[in-house]
Amino acid sequence: MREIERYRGLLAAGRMTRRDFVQRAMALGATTALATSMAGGALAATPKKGGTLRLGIGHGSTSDTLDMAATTDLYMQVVGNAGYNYLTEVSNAGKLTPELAESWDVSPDAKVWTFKLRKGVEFHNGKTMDSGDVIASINHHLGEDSKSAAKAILDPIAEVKADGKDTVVFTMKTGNADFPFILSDYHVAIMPAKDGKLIDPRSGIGTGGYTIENFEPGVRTTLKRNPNYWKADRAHVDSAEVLVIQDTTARTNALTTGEIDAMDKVDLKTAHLLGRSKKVRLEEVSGTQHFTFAMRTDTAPFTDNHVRLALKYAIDREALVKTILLGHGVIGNDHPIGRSNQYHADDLPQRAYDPDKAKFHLKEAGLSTLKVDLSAADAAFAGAVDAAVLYKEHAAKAGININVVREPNDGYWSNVWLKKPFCAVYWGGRPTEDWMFSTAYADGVPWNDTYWKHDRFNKILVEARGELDGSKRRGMYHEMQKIVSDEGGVVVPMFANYVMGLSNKVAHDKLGANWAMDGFRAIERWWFA
Amino acid sequence: MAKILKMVAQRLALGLLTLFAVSLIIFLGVELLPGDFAQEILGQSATPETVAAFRRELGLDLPWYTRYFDWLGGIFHGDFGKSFASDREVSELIGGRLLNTLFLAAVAAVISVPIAVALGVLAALYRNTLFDRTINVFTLTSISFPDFFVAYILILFLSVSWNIFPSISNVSSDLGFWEHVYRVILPALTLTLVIIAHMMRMTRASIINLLASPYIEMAMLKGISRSRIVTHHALPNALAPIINVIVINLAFLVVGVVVVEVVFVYPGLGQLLVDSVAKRDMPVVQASCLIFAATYILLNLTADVLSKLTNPRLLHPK
Amino acid sequence: MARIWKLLKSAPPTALFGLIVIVAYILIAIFGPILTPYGESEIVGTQFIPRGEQGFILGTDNLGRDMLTRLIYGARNTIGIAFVTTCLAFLIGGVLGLMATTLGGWVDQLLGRLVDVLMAIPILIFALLILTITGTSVPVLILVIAVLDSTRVFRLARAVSMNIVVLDFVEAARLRGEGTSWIITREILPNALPPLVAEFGLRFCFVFLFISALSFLGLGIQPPTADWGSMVRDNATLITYGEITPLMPAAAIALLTVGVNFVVDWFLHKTSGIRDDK
Amino acid sequence: MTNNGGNSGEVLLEMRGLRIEGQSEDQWNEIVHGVDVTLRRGEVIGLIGESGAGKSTIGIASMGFARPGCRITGGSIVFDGMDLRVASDEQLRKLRGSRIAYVAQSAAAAFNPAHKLIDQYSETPVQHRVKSRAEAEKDAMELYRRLRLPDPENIGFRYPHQVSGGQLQRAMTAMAMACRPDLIVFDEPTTALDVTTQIEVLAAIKDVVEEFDTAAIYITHDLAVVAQMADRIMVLRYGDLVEEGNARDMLANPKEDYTRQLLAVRSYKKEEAPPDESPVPLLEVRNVTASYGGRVTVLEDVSVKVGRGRTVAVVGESGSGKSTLARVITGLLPPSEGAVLFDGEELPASYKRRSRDQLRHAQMIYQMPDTALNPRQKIRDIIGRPLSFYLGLKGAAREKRVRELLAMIEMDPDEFIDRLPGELSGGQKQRICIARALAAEPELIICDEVTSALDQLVAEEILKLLQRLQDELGVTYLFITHDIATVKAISDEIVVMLQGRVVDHGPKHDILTPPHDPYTDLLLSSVPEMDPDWLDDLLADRAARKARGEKVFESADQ
Repeated sequence: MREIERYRGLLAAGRMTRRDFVQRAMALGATTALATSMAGGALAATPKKGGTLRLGIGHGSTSDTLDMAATTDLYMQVVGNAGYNYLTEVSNAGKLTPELAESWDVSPDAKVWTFKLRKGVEFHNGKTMDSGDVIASINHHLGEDSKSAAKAILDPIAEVKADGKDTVVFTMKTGNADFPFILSDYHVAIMPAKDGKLIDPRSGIGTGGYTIENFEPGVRTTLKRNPNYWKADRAHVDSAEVLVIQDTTARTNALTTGEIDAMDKVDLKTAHLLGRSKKVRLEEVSGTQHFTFAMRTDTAPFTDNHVRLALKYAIDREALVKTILLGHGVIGNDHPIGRSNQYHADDLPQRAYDPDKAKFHLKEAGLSTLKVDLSAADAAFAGAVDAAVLYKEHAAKAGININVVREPNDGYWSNVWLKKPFCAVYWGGRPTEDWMFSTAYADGVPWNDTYWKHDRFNKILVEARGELDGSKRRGMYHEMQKIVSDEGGVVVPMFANYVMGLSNKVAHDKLGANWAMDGFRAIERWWFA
Repeated sequence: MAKILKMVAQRLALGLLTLFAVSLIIFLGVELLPGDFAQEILGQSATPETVAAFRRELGLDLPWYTRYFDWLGGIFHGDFGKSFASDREVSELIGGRLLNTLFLAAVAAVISVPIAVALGVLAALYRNTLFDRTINVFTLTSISFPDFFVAYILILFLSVSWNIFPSISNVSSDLGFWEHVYRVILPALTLTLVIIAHMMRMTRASIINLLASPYIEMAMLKGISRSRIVTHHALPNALAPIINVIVINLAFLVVGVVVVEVVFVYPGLGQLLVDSVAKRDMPVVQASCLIFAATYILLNLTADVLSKLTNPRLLHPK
Repeated sequence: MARIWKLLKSAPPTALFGLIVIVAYILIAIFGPILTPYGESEIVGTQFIPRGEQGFILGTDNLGRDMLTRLIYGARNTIGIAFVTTCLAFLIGGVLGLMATTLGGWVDQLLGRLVDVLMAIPILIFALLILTITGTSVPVLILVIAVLDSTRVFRLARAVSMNIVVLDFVEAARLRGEGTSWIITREILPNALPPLVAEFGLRFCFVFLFISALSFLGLGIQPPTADWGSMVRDNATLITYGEITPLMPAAAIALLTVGVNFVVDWFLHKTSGIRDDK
Repeated sequence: MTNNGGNSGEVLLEMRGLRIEGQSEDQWNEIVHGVDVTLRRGEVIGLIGESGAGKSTIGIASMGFARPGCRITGGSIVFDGMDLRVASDEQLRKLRGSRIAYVAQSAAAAFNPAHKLIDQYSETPVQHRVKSRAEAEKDAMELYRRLRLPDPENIGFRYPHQVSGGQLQRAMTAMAMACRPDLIVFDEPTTALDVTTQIEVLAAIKDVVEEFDTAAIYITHDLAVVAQMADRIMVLRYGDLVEEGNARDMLANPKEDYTRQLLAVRSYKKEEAPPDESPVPLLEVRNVTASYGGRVTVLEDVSVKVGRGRTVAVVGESGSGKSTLARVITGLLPPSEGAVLFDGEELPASYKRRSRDQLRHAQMIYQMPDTALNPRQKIRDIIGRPLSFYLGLKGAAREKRVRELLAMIEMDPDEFIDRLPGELSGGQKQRICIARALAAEPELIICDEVTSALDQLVAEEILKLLQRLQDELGVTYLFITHDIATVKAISDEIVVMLQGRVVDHGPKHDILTPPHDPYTDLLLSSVPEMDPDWLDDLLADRAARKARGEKVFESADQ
């Protein structure tokens, strides 16, 4: 089955056709029906116009606002991607494509980025988008008092200025080859400047395919097609309704009874049952979402790489994918780069469950047994506690005694993560290698949850950022993945698929794998068959 | 009448005092929550700077008593403050939700109260018959199920299998009245099943209790028909306990529906409160709790007044 | 023994049913570890083995743990915790309620007001609030529910003992010069016991359901401890597909509460005629 | 009402071999064992007996009715040619209220508190379609007037709680009369009333029954009352007929022992104790004024002295404050003014501040032995507690003393020491209460209506026991009672109370011998006597005195 998982990854990442997948899966013994359902639903057909798309999202809260700077979960991400546009967009094939920016140029040191803006794009309020709006939208995330979650990723911007109405020039503090990727981040929505200076972040006015008609935080958002939308081949449905349905059962019921047309976060335990329904189909993509067990490399016994390796060999990744993700995911290789990423190191040998090797490394570390506390809570990721319990069972065979400490869900991110020496962590992942590494693996960054410090790694990281040659970068990122895998403080047992449930009435092109719900873009990309 | 007015005034004053105590308890409760509220709202993406900025903006750097009395002062001017999390007026946040909750409670009450009282009367009238026993077993069973279980069973049959009612109560203010009712019918039925047993049994018990009283025997020996005895002699005297149990259950309908709201994704006050507790959105928690407490107090007061009004001794003093 | 036998023979079928259920549950709870083939959270096979296959009578769950084992341990944990909680609630509420009536005056007033305030705050919300403050652990769970529930016990204990405290034998004890503790423990308590015992049954059911509601909201007994409430929650989605086995815990909850309710119903009829109050 | 007596007239009601079973502890036991009752038109029959005799059950069976927990299992009930045992529910319903009516013991409980008197009156005729509502109301006022209710035009528009007990009982008699039934069942209609009120109700019932020539079954435990009302008397005991006969004949010449006992019940008199010579009385209540909650004054300037070794009876009707006096003495109700002195020494006002010894010296026995004993304690513990509490007795010594006390109250220690109060009869319970009081070795025992909840024969036994104990132990009694017979039987001195004041007091002989204080006179003269003509004579006498312009103290119930 491992092969099939791998093919699914490839299919999802757009590197294999659906037909190839089905053929290969069948060659591996899967039935046609299984293979077809694994491949996901309707790929490519001519989009039709009309209808109301109703989405049930398992996130959202009464404290949500239309300010994308404060957005943390899928609900506002989906709403935001319908209402707003960004300078760049990650396409469903995982490629960076222009959106409000028509094109861009970069200086050889990757420090100065010049963006040409699309002309004649109108905001919902009728104003025509220009460089002033872009600068105001960027500035919303910068500055002393900004509460924006994007503050950290936009921090390398030294200066942003207009070059006429249709050109914006960014000057970076250090070179960054991936900067256009960063501008596709869901926080960095382009909104109209007020009085030419600031934006009104809660106005909900953007250039997106849909205008926000009614916004009830924690309940629903209704959206209506923007008649002046500049994209001709997008925004097929007339209107959309995005409902907050936190309860999995309620969401599933709503989908099966036709109350909604699509949902995210399918309950994995019952996914096979949902798949049986004639009116509903499962869709899944494998992206960058991954779960980790982070060891603080500054704290004994994790200071010793042999101990870390012992723990890495002492986990049965296949079992975890099978049990925790119920097969809806792929195994990880102890680094955070997903298969859909541009520079994923396919050639890096997969680390397997090997109690003997674990024992060996334990011995190398001068230990005969090892006893460690592993903190977990389901707030880390769904099934984290179960995963920890499984890990405990696996590690026991290698003479490692893992004591699973159940932490309270509430306050997990403030009290456990970054504090406890060994804990379960969820990562949504990042679209680029640099972004991912510099968020959590570079020395001294706030979210370096392994407190890991590796000179060679840090050196290549900076170099690769400023390197514009793709093949050179590939080599660098491969090396970094190997370093993290062999010497890092993180156990990455699995990458979880985004598993969605769709009504058979809903059609779409290939699904974007970068985020859930077609890279957040379900509303403007999907249509009714 | 003056006596009753005096009692109402006294109870209202006491109620206000209770509300004050409730607000203080809740305030201190939230104050003791570990972790920072700003941190909680910003989630995983919080950095020390953003947290600090947020705290400053919300005035969380002030001592708790200053904030409490500021807040309390605002209440007296009808100002419930602004939500920490969404920066919206609390009253605006709560208003629509409260209406939804009351609407659901009203629909559930309209279904359950008449059925409960009628069943209770019938069971009392035909007590120890098969009918009585069946009703008894049925109601006992229905209160024994966890409410989410009842809800799911209802969804399974009435929504998934037969597709009569929607499985989620997706309501908005622009719906017509009957459409609104239609969409809340499943949660209302769930609540009905949960509370009906209690009301029905109480009605039955009160009436049976009364049926043993000398004036019922007297009425029987006067040759009054069974039905007239129940409606004319037992029911008027059983009103006080029945009203009491109805009110207790109404209070439950308003404040105890969190689980049902979650299952049916109904945008009521309960869900808001649960969200706000998790987010430590203190102004919303405070205001919702005050509303719940006020509802409870007012309903109890109503029950007391109604019991007094149905008691001829108090209505017609010597 | 003969008296008990006679009593049982006079019990209605519903009460007998309830008694059998309760006894069975207690036995299962006590002898759980002997009855179960596996450990509480031991993974014994692949996940979701169907009922009856590979020797798993009820199949295995999402982690490959034996459902039957989990169910039996669930009885232990859920019943045990609900029982301890109810006992604690009765200890607190009962003692304070009896003190309020026996001492009367300002003690009664103060406790009465305090309970009024606590009761005005919806119990589920209050529990959520406190459990979020302290984090969910079994002792905290027990303490929180017990304290909240004790307000209801207080009310009942007070109401019941109110009727007893005015009786002549209590007055006789007072006039004899007996102290408060004697009056509470020897004079009032034995006579307040029947309604309190009945209430114990009802409150036990309530606590039981309440814990499962909390579990449903994610704040009850936490995994990997087997608990029926969270087992229902974990498998709730299956209801949509008409799958029965994972709903066994819900049936187990319902069966026990039905049983207790039946017995309490009968008990109330036996002792004090009719009383029906939540 | 003797005009229609005797054996003339047509038979209205005939019950033959009536058997009734009652349910206790899920078992059916026969409580009436084949009783025959024959009643002719216009005849009044008295059913008399102690509790458990089945008199009320039989009376109510004449309507074809059995209370919940009872069932008629044998015999026939034929009313005016109709067999009520085979009649349908609907036939019975039509009969009840219209042809056979019922007057209950407690009118306060038997009137529905939610409706006005006249509404309840009208219900019967209107529901039975005998009269229209307007006719019924007019008729009601007429009957109210005949039953000598005050303000007959308006009293019907009051609610039951707005009307006094005696008036309610008469209103209920009026209600029973509403359809002019052939037969009325009076079920102890005056038992719950004060003695002075009872006279009025008895007279009213007697008048109206005679006037409409209604047949009646009059149920009571008081032979003297039934003597006034009935043409014929049936004495019942344990569900069997003991003796039946013409009222006058039976009173003059009872045939059965049991009937003779009942007749003799009021004849017990103790020998008067020698006066107390000591200058300081054992107990002195000095100018006590007391109120509940500082509002309603229930005792006003009351002074009572109780000499050592004597029995002082405090007598009064309900509301006289006699029980409040007991509460003041025991310290349960601290007086607002005045003091209680024990052996010349002032006691703290509240029992809470009295010393253990002070508490020990004054013990109390209660009216209701059912509630005075903790139902969850065994006799050994009930009697043993004061022994260990006051006297520090333990183990074998305590056991021995408990047994002595049981023997003293004439109960077999081996049989009773391990029992619970629920396994005792009413009289036995009261004996245990006495033993408990004695266990404290008190000097004073306050007896609060100790016999009023007991059957007459049992009550007499208790009085004799108390007297014997006084003779043996020299204990002093303060007797609180409403029953003149008890006062006559046991007291050395009498204190008469009315509305919170002492209106008369002195040695028994002085009080009971004319001339009386007017209220004492009313009280004494109102006690029914066995003479069937007593009521008629008394009423005639009172009317005559009124006509002469003498001041006659009247019951508050008028």
